[in-house]
Amino acid sequence: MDLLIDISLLTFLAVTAIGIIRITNLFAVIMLFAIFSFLSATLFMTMDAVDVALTEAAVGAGISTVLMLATLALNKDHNEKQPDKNRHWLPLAVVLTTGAVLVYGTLDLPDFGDPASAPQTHVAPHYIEKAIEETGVPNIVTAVLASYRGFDTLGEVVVIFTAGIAVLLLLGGRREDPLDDGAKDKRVPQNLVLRIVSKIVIPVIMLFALYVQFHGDYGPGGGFQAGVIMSAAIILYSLVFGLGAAERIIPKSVLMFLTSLGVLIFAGVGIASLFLGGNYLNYSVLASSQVAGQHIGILLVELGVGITVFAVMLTIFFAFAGRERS
Amino acid sequence: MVLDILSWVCLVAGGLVGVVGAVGIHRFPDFFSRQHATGTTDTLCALLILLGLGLQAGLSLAAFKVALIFLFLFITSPAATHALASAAVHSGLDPKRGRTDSEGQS
Amino acid sequence: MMTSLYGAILFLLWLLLSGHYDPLLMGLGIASVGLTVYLAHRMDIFDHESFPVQLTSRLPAFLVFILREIVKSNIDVLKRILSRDPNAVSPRLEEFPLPQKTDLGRVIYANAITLTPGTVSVELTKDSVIVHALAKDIADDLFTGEMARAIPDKVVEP
Amino acid sequence: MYAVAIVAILVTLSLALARALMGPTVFDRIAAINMFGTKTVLLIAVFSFLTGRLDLLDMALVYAMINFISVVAVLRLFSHKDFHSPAENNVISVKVRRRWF
Repeated sequence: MDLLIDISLLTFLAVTAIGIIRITNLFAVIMLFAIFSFLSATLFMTMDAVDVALTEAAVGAGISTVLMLATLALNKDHNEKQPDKNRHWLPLAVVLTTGAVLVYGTLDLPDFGDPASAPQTHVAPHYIEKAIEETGVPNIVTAVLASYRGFDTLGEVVVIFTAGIAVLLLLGGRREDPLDDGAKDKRVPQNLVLRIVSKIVIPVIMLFALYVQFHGDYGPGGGFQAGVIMSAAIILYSLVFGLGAAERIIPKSVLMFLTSLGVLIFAGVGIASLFLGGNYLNYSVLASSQVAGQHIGILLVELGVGITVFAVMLTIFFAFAGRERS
Repeated sequence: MVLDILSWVCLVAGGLVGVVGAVGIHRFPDFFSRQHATGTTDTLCALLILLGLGLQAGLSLAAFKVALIFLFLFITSPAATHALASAAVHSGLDPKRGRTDSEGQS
Repeated sequence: MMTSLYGAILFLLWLLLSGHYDPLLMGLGIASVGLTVYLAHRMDIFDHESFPVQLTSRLPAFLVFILREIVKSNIDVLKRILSRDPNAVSPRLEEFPLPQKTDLGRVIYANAITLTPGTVSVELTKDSVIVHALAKDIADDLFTGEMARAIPDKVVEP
Repeated sequence: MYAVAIVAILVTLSLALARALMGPTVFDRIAAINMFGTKTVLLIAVFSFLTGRLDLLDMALVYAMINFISVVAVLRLFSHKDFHSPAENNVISVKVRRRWF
């Protein structure tokens, strides 16, 4: 059964990729990208990488789609372009060579799930055998991400933080005050159905995001996914009620504060563990027992990740969607 | 046992409805009529399959989550379909008219 | 009053999602519900439309009605998909009166139209709904107003 | 029996994907892709019961949410061309037959 699902999904994936190349309508292409993400996420799921699958679904199909659409909105030219009839042999040669090199590179990779391969024999057995005992967290992915490799994750959060800052520097510049259209926002939007359905659905999505945030210890999820889903809820609100309305809910200053707050919480937990006599980001010293300390540490660190991811995703969306068309 | 049989029936019927609906999006003549096949057979297909799963889950949190998924689809799917049809009409896409529609358009 | 009821329902949702009932997660649940309600208030999406308490009494009867309609019309559309008769499908766009006075009532009506295959609500105006119907007899069925009568304003107003 | 449901959903997915690739209008594609999304939700739900990993149901929920949001996003952009303000009410130009009680 798994084999059948894998083969079908991979076929769909390939067909979708060909479709993305062939179709000239950019809206349709973006939607196909979303399908591509859904398919990859489902493939991750069949390979038991549920946390990755959740991230791919939320980021790839959700935020990326919205951001690509926002980019499309910035461009005046929505017309479909006929594909260039000239054959470009040089790019084709480059692509084929690179592809061949990459495929050649994969020959040296260990087989999927090979128990003798390097990653499986180094620290992984320790994580798998000891994670629950040492951290008290049933979801090993969360234990590895937030505790064992906490420093790496801190780096990732800083990367996201930097991305947010960079987008703000490049796109966040001056523009018309969104509060100007405040009066306009009060009018009933054209699509009554979407408005009322969104009203019902948005709080549920927000609560679900918080559920994902705090249950990363037990099931798929955690700060990254929660932050993205939460920002998706706000994005849905801004899609239906207007950008100005959404920016009034969460003003820019608050977003900037949250962006830094998340990183500060993460780094702060590390510093707290230093002061309590442990290594940086060794949560065991945070409470009387090791497991309790780990639990608190992971919870706080995940919260930091969630806050930063949420704030940066929204910052990027506001920066893209708020631009005047040039 | 009865529940098992009922749930299998639901799953198979749901799958069948889904496939026929998907055939519909190829047999119907234009976008608007295809909407009837996509957006809407979706609901019965989802209803039957999720009902089948719910019967398997019994009274548990999993059953609740299945119900929540259904509720979510039940609320959002018609909204998406409606919005799509509305956007299509506003962009000037004219629906194909049937032969028996000749008795006067005002 | 309504806020606390809304919060209670969201908390119930949390409990059913969570499945972990230790004090820590319950506490986090209460905090999450608090944050959600706060944000919903800020968004101004928290009112009788997003949280229709007033629906409760007539809702079950309506749900039974709509489920029956969904099954019935689904079978009808499935038959039309498989039918070889060229007249099985003769789409049309028609405008029907919209008897509901409240926005929520209109949306429920529009969604009910969309949910039952064969008809898709395309546009809501002040007092009418434009419907795309798959065939003439389906449109005639809608014209009898059975569906519209099933969703009177009484469903949505206390 | 889960297998039967999964095969049926896979067939449905392939038909929907075909429609998404064939078009002809962009709305056909979006509708087909929306259908693809909802059917993926069902696929994951059935898969989670097949493998007994019920935590996958959370994923199905996320899919349902994201699917809705991306469809709203694409429609929103399609009808207004930018994200700035709520929609203007423009008049539809197609012919509609009016019927009154």
